[in-house]
Amino acid sequence: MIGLLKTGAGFWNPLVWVAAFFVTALAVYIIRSRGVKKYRPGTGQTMPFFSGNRPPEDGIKSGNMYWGFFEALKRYYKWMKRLHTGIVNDYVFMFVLVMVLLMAAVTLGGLL
Amino acid sequence: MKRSSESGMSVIVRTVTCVAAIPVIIFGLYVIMHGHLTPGGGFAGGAIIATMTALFIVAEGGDAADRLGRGMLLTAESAGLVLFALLGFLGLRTTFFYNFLANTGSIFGTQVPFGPNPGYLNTAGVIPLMNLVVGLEVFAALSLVVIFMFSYRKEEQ
Amino acid sequence: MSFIVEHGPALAIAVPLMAAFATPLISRAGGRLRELWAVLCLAATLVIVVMLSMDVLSSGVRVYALGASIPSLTSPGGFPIRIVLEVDAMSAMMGLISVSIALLVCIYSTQYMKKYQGLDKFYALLLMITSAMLGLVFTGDLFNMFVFLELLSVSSGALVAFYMGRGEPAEAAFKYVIISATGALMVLLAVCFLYGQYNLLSIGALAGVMQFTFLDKIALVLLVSAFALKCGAVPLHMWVSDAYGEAPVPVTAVLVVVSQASLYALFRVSFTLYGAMATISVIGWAMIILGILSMFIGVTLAMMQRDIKRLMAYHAISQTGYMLLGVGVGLAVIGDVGALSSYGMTAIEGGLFHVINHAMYKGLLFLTAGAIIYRTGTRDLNKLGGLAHAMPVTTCFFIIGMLSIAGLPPFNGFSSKIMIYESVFMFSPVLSIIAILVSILTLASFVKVFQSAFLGPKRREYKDVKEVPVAMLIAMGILAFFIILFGLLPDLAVQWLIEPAAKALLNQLNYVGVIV
Amino acid sequence: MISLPFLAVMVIISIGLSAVIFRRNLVKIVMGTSIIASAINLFLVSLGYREGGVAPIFTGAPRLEMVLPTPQALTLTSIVIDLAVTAMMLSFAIIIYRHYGSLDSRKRRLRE
Repeated sequence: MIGLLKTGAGFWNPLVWVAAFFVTALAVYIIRSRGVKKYRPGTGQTMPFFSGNRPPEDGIKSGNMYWGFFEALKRYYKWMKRLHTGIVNDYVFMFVLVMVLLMAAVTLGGLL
Repeated sequence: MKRSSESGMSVIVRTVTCVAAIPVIIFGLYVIMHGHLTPGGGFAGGAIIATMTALFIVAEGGDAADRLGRGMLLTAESAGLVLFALLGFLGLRTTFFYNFLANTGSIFGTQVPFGPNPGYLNTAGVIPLMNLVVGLEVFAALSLVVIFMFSYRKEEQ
Repeated sequence: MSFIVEHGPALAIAVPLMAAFATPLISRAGGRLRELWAVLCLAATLVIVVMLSMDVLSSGVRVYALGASIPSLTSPGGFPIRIVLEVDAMSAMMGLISVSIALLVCIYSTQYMKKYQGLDKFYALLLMITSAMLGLVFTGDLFNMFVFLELLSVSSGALVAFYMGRGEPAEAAFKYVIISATGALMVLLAVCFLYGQYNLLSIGALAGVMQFTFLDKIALVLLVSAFALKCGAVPLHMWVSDAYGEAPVPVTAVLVVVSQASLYALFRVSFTLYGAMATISVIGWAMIILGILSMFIGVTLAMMQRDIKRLMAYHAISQTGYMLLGVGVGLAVIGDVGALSSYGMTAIEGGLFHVINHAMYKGLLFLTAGAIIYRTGTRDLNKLGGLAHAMPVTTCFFIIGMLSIAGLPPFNGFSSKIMIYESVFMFSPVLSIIAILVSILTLASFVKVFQSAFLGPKRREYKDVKEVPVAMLIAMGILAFFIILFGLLPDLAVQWLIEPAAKALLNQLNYVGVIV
Repeated sequence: MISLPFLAVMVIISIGLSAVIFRRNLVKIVMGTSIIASAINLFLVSLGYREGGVAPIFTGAPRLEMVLPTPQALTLTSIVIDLAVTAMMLSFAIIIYRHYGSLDSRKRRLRE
């Protein structure tokens, strides 16, 4: 069968998926066309929903997004910023460190 | 201090540079041409000749870097590289980089006699030709490196 | 026809190299001619590589001894002394992807780079990168690998610093070249260790006589860490964001493939050269750990970026993690025949399939980022907005790339990711869950890019923005077409390209047998 | 296997690596990579050396013992590559100095 990809545990067939997608899209379209007809552009109905307030004038900036995510992982990001110094010496130091760790791993792996 | 960087060094240094130029270039050419017989070759010889460019700029001052013909050097660099690759392509009838001139009797094509010898120049096929074009390329490229580095220094002042 | 196939390995390297050397001379005759020359030479290289790959896939490994009296004479007098090029299915796959991306990028840059000075050097270096990539993936000789690695870092380092008007590109290039030089010197040191013991340089011959002494293990560590450095695995990734972020956009798209070529070298060394070592699974585990770290740290750092190119650079790191994870799982179980046949093989295939897919969708995403920069002149996501009104086609291409990198069906990213997920799940469920989580975070961060660059009302400062020129659209369109094609027919790609490549990696004796 | 040249090579490589990791001046970092390259070249040449061997260019050699030619070819190649890389790194250092007026690697600009 064309498009059938065996993945060891199961399979994946994009063509079947596309067919299913179109069937679902058709169903969605039918359900949507039976919906309420009171939609009017230009009124409050088309305003973006923004926590009950008017959205800011020039749109939402990318810096505003995922605030909660960054707030929750604040300590992780602080640590990451400390590691990423941008100094070329540290880059080479990391390289030497990885070499040493890998050497230790390979030597220990040989003993076990 | 300012004098040495702008308008070059003293008359003695400049004269000696001019005198030294001839033996240095001849020695460089010797190293290039004998690349297949003695240690050295295209890279070493080209670098020796390019030393002369650096010496010239140091002696004559930063302005001299602008007086050297960059366009010609750029052409020489590319031409050397293209000729080198072309020599590789010419061997394609058998394999890439095949030494198609060796032992054919034509130019650089004499067979090397067995045993110790004083070194026959007319041997080794395409290798001397490659040394020649590589020498041209290395001379031009290293001269350009020196020239461009000097011109940076000048703009900064 | 048979002439080209017979001399294919050498021609594929020599044609772009020759073209690179001739570019400064040809550009004297005019800019248009130079661009035509570069595109035509890359197209010719692509034709050569395609013909060579078809031959390799149908009739097995092809060797080429440079300067020999017949191309297949690799060991005159029974001693493998010649410089040998060796192309198996894995090399052919990597060669195909490198040349195709280079060609598309060249078409793209005929428009994108038009307004800059010094284009003869740009095209010469682009061709030289292509040649060096092909050399790296086609070579059968460890020292040659070092030479091509250095050629690669010199030529791409020079291109990273192409914008000389500012200081940041030079700084990024300085870091890149220092890092690459140190890594390549470690490769050379490893080559010294191996040569000192066996007096051999050819990979195939070395693999045949390898004793796995302590010095060999040091050499393995040096090689693996140097190639991991070059492919940008965390914690050796810091140069990636600098170099990718500051390079011109077409160069960035090529740099992605350059990292893939180093990834190839990593796989080649650990599978073909050291595949018979008893403790090779340690390296497999090291790859898994590097992969997991790359995936997670790459994507979390990408989420906080404001510069669109740095963001995509961190995603490149994160996607490299998937390939390392997939192939690492295969390498970790290489001694266990049952595990290898039940999921190890699929994991390797998934990792290699992801290499191809990554090159395509990452190339597309960088090119769309280039389209944004070309029209608006800024890389800052906070300043962008509302571009979908003016650039609908670019927006479509961006959506395709975004869905593909996030692993949403039916695009190609999903096909390779599901192979990785399912096979890694049988190895260790936790790793698979992390991989799925990283996919979600990838989607989240690209939604952020999409929202802030394309959605929203039309901005006043971008009212003159138009769709990008045709040459750029063609390059992006071809990539988008192949993304959808590989997404809809993944089985054909796996059957014709990936499975032979994975088998070539695993079947060490095939590679060795041709040399000795 | 372990003899004086090899120990010397390892010491020189460590000196070069420590220069790359701990020196702040960009030119000194470049010097560090050059030192590593020279050490590896020394390693290659000492690998090919055979006690009492003759140069490998004779057709009717007085003795059969010859110095290995391959490492010398490798050394030449690696010297050429090192020259190109060093010239390039120094050019970048020049550009950085022109733009920032400093060669300190810790006065960093790119980070995170």
